[in-house]
Amino acid sequence: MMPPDPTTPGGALLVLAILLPCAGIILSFVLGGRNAERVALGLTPFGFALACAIAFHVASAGKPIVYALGGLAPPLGIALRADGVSAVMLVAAAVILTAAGFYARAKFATPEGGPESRSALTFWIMLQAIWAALTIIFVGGDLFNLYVALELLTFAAVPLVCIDGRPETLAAALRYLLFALFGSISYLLGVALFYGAYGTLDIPLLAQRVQSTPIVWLAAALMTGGLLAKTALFPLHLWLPPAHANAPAAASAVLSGLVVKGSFFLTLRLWFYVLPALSAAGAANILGALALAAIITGSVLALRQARLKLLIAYSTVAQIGYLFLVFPLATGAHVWSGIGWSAGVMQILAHAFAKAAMFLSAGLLAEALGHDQIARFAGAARALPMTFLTLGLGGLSLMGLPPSGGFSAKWLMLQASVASGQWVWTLPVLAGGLLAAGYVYRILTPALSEGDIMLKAPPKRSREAIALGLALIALALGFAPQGFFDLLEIGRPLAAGTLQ
Amino acid sequence: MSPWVLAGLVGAALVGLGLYGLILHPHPLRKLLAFNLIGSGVFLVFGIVARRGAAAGFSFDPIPQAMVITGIVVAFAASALAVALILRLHAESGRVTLDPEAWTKPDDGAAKS
Amino acid sequence: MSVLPFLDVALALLVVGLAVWTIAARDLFASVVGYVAYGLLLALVWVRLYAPDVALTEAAVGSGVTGVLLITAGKRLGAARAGEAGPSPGLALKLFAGALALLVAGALVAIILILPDPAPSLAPQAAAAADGPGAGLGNPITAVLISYRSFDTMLEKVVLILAVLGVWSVGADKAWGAAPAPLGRRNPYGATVFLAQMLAPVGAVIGVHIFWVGADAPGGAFQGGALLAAMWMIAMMARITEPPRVDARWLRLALVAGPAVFLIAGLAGPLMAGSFFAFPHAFAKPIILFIEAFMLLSIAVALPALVAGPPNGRSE
Amino acid sequence: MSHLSSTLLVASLAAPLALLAACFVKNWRPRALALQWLAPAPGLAAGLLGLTAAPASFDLPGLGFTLRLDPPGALLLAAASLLWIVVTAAVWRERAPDERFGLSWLLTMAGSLGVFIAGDLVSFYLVYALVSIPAYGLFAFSDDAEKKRAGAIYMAFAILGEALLLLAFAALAAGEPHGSSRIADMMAALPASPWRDAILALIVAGFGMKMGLIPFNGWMPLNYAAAPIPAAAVLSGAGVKAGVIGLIRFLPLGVPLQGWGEALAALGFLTAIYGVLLGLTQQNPKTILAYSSISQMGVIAAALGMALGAGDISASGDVAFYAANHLLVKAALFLTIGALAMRGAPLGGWTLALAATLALSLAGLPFTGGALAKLASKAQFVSGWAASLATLSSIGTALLMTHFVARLDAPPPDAARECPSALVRFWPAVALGAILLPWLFFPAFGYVSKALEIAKIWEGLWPVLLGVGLALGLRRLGWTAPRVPAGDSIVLFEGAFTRLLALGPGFETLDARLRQWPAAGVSLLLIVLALLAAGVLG
Repeated sequence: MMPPDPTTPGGALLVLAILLPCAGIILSFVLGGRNAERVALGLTPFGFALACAIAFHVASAGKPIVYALGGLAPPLGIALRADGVSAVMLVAAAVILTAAGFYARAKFATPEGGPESRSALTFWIMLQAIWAALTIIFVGGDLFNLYVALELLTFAAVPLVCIDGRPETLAAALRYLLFALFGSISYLLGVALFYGAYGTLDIPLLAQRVQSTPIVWLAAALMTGGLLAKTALFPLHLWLPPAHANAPAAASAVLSGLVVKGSFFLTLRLWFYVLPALSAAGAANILGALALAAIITGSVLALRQARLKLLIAYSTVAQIGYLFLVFPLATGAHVWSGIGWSAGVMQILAHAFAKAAMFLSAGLLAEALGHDQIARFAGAARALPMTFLTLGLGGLSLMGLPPSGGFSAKWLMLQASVASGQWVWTLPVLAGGLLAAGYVYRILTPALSEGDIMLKAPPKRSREAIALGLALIALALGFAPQGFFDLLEIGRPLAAGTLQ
Repeated sequence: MSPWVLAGLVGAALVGLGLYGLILHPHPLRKLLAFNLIGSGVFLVFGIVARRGAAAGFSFDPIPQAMVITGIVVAFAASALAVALILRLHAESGRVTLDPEAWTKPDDGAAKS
Repeated sequence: MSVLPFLDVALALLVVGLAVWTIAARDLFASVVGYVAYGLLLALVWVRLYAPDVALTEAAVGSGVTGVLLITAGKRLGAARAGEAGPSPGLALKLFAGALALLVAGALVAIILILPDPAPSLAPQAAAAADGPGAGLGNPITAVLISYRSFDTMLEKVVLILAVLGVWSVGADKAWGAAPAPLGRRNPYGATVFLAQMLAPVGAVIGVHIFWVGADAPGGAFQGGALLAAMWMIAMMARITEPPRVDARWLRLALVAGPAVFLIAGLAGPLMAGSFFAFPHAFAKPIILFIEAFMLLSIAVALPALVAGPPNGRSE
Repeated sequence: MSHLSSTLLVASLAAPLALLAACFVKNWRPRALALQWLAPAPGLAAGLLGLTAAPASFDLPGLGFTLRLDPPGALLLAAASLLWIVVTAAVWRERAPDERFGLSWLLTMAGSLGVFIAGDLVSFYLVYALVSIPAYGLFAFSDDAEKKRAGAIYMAFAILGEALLLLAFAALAAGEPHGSSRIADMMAALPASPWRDAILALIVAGFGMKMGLIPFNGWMPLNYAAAPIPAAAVLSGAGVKAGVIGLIRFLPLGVPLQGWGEALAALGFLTAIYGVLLGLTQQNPKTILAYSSISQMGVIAAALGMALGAGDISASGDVAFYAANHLLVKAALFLTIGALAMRGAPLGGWTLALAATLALSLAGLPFTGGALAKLASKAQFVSGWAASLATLSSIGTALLMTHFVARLDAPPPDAARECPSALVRFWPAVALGAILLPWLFFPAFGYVSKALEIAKIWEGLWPVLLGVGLALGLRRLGWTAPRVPAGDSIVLFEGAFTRLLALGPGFETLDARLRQWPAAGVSLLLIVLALLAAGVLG
């Protein structure tokens, strides 16, 4: 007896959203040369349109949209599901990837009739691969399928780290790859145990079946550990600063803004969608404690970096910590857990846009000045006002000053901490904001002081505009209307409303 | 003792050994070997799950077995990528260390472009 | 009581022993050799777990192709000087890490022993579906891979493309487009050449056979493709043929053939059978074989490409 | 709310923001910055209209923002708008400052006007951040080490204050049962909130930092000494009042809170006396004015503390009037430093008389606006000890202001250059305006005739006379106060901060250790085992 096909209207969009970048990869690889860039950039509007269409469908239906591949319902088949968070993440990823792509044209363009180059082909294909992998991660409904997507993401990200071929980037890429493999094998072992326990890997089916047994806890622990390794949550961040600081700017923006969010998203899926029925306060507090350590250590280390890109990379370590505060703040079915949930998603988005904008600006800065030593920035703000405006606006969001997405996230986090009586989590939120102010101040003050500066080449206005656009989105998130937060609630298990 | 229990013990032993090697061996190629050991241990767990799932005339549950096949191919691809990186790193620098301090150069961090 | 349990225990001890060797060997190369032997024995374990398809894959990919990859790498790295990769960790750390690894392994054993009984299984659903989407396939594994969970399989093929590109991308800029370094020595041993000349054609035939019977018996595109790949690699090691240039159009087409055909078939699903990645009952088997044929090609090309490594500007 | 006043209310925030938006177009930027003196005009009109109107709110559709105008806010809005118009027009008339300064000016102005009308938590926080943070750009972009130091310290306090307030506001929002974000609703729910004490502590500390209450007073003298005179005028006049309106808005004045009220009053009086004493040790007239501000903010905090203890909701109007008077007078005093420095001639005659009158207005000299302010604050200081302390602070202020006038002879070297020449020419008008304008506003809050009663005049006069006499006497005796570095206790904060910095290398070592592969691998296993244990045992 087969369960009925759960496909909903609009579900086909999910398949198309995945297959589009996959087709792009294949085409780029075969056609090669300049065509890889043409395909990659040419597909961006379609990818963006699909993401928007999915978001529209989810919002208008008020419930997740589903597609059962091959007409086979889970557990035998694989289902794709997009709920509110998926939809929002899809759109965010589409915007950032498109921005990174157009920004990167200056560096990875192949001249008309020129020979195919290693770095260009790699960049354009891996960019699309990241798009494909993230799309699957955001809408995948099967834990093994998500494993393949995670690997896809890693395989796309690693070559970007070492795309310029210097030995230190190769070492960074190797360290990243090996630790990510450590993480994925841990995840896969957890998947095996889930299958052994319940005979399915479909997320909603598992959610119905799981009980608090040692098998489930071991599986969850292994999967979480693996995902934390891939997300670089402190103290598993060994690979992140060198990898993100050494990659080309467009790649760093995608790696810091989106790629780490992929594995984080799966951590959310695991605890809030597979295991919502379990009382996971202990695990949530462990993750919260790691988050606290990440925020403090990452921010302090960011304060102490001499190079701008390393500073931004360490800031990512800290901001990843903020992401994990969602676990103690949104676990369970309370009125406040909805606030915590909104805070977590807002933090993902705000950091994605702000950090991408900052890395892109840092890239422009490094190209214009020939270095990214903060101590030698004197006078740079006058020479590159738009770039520093972007850095400042991105920094505004990181500090959590209004109006910005970062402010909204912190605001909601503080509310959830207070409402849940967990005042301890206000400490990292506030301390992190203060320290972030410190490192943003460290970037801007030397730049705003007087000094003569020789630009190697002024940055192109269009590239500056792309970075500024992302920073403005990070700011605009601060004005997100109630409807946006309602969208995030669509499909969230144990949403407070459904409990009462 | 049924065979799958034995396989389970082997699988767990492989995972344990691999973890030990992956954490402690400084050489990246040895780490990669250890990763593959863990991998085969994990695949054995899938194998046990498949074997225990024998039903409906099948002597195994085909789903986990199919996953293992996919997993083996992905693990191989990962190994190939890691080997390529190790060899290139060795060729470029003569070293293969993953020690983060070994790669911090006193340069000005000039972005190569 | 048959002798099998004793054989099982002996096999298990041997496998674990080789794993210990792989981890404990002082010399890098000895460790690599130990791992290759381990992979072969592991294939036997899979046979004992009633997993002939996995056994074939493990033997061909897990041991065979991985073995060539690792041995080549081990050789190229040469004798690793002690401490080259950094200092060996201290005793306290060793003990601590060992204890933690033991704890994890112990937890895993405990959990495996209490896996639920009767075990949950999708075998009944798979059997029921054999009349439907997986129509006409006697090998349930193939049905799962190409039909029920075809999406995983297609993604995995995309992963292979990315891995190939990733491997290529670590090459030098100026070498781009050229061929990878040859796999074998300049003057291959006579035995290698002889083996290649004898084995490769036979192996290739067997590979195609494994693929062809894979629809109904153990085997399929993976196993067949891996065998074909191995044969090509033997020929390359004997210098009968050389790795192709990375910008060769035929190579790129062959690499993407499998996923491309799969993707097109998946996209055509709504027209043929009302759903993406669904195949019409009547034609399921021929369509699946058609897809598999291209996957065979892609695997047979991708695995050697991964082993051969990035393009290398120098001729030797 | 009438159509006109709601339009004006929106316009008072929209006008500066529209100019800000225009600054994004490069070609429009110089024009937009030059026109910003007009931006506070709607605020002035709205404030004047709101002086006598009933409190009213206006929700901005779509954004979820609420604007609210009540007489205390209206008075401060009107006074601040006037100040911004005068100073801005004078500064830009002379010659356009560079764009960095101009943008900081515009942003600070927008925030400074916004705090008086923001009606919900989030928009209040937003405009509060605007009035605090961009002000950095008004004085700190410099190679001068002391200005850099002042900038860093200012920023540290501003951000720290923001953080405390953010937590307070989040707790307020979490405690509001109906999901409203209006400040008025929050205040209604606060007395019953389970986190009432924590919130009040955060509110007092957060706004106290802005007002320079001890022990957070150290940034203010450094800031005002570093800022050019026009910037010091608007910051000391309008900027600091963001803290005052913050306390007015966020203290639950309608409900008696005995312990809290007395604590705040004690803190306020302590600050008032402390400011006077430390001010006497200073030589730079700008720094003296800063300490006078600290002292005056202490008086305001004390008045609010008394009102909080008594549950007196009407105090907000009185306090706002006191603050508005200080707003005008303090700004005019800063301009006085510049104007007199530019004249160069030794102080004497009517110039001296005008400057002294202006200065003593702060001490409540009869017939000045200060007398009215004192009358307004009297209502709070009814009990014996509070009245005595208030009188003591008046004497102190007169003493300090006499010291200030005496030090006008030795202005800081840049004073003449910093002050726009238009202000020098119109200085007498400015000073007279600051002395007399409060008389125009006062009828909205009390009876002017009361200030003209003989008893009241004497009551106002004798502390001033005593203070001035004391100052002159001490001068005659040749007594000089010990020299205390500007910012007094700030060195302790700086020391603590330096010690905090010393922790940095420790973090670096920790990070380097944890980023070793074996450490990371072990951490991963530990995390897995911990999660397992938490699940199985928990």
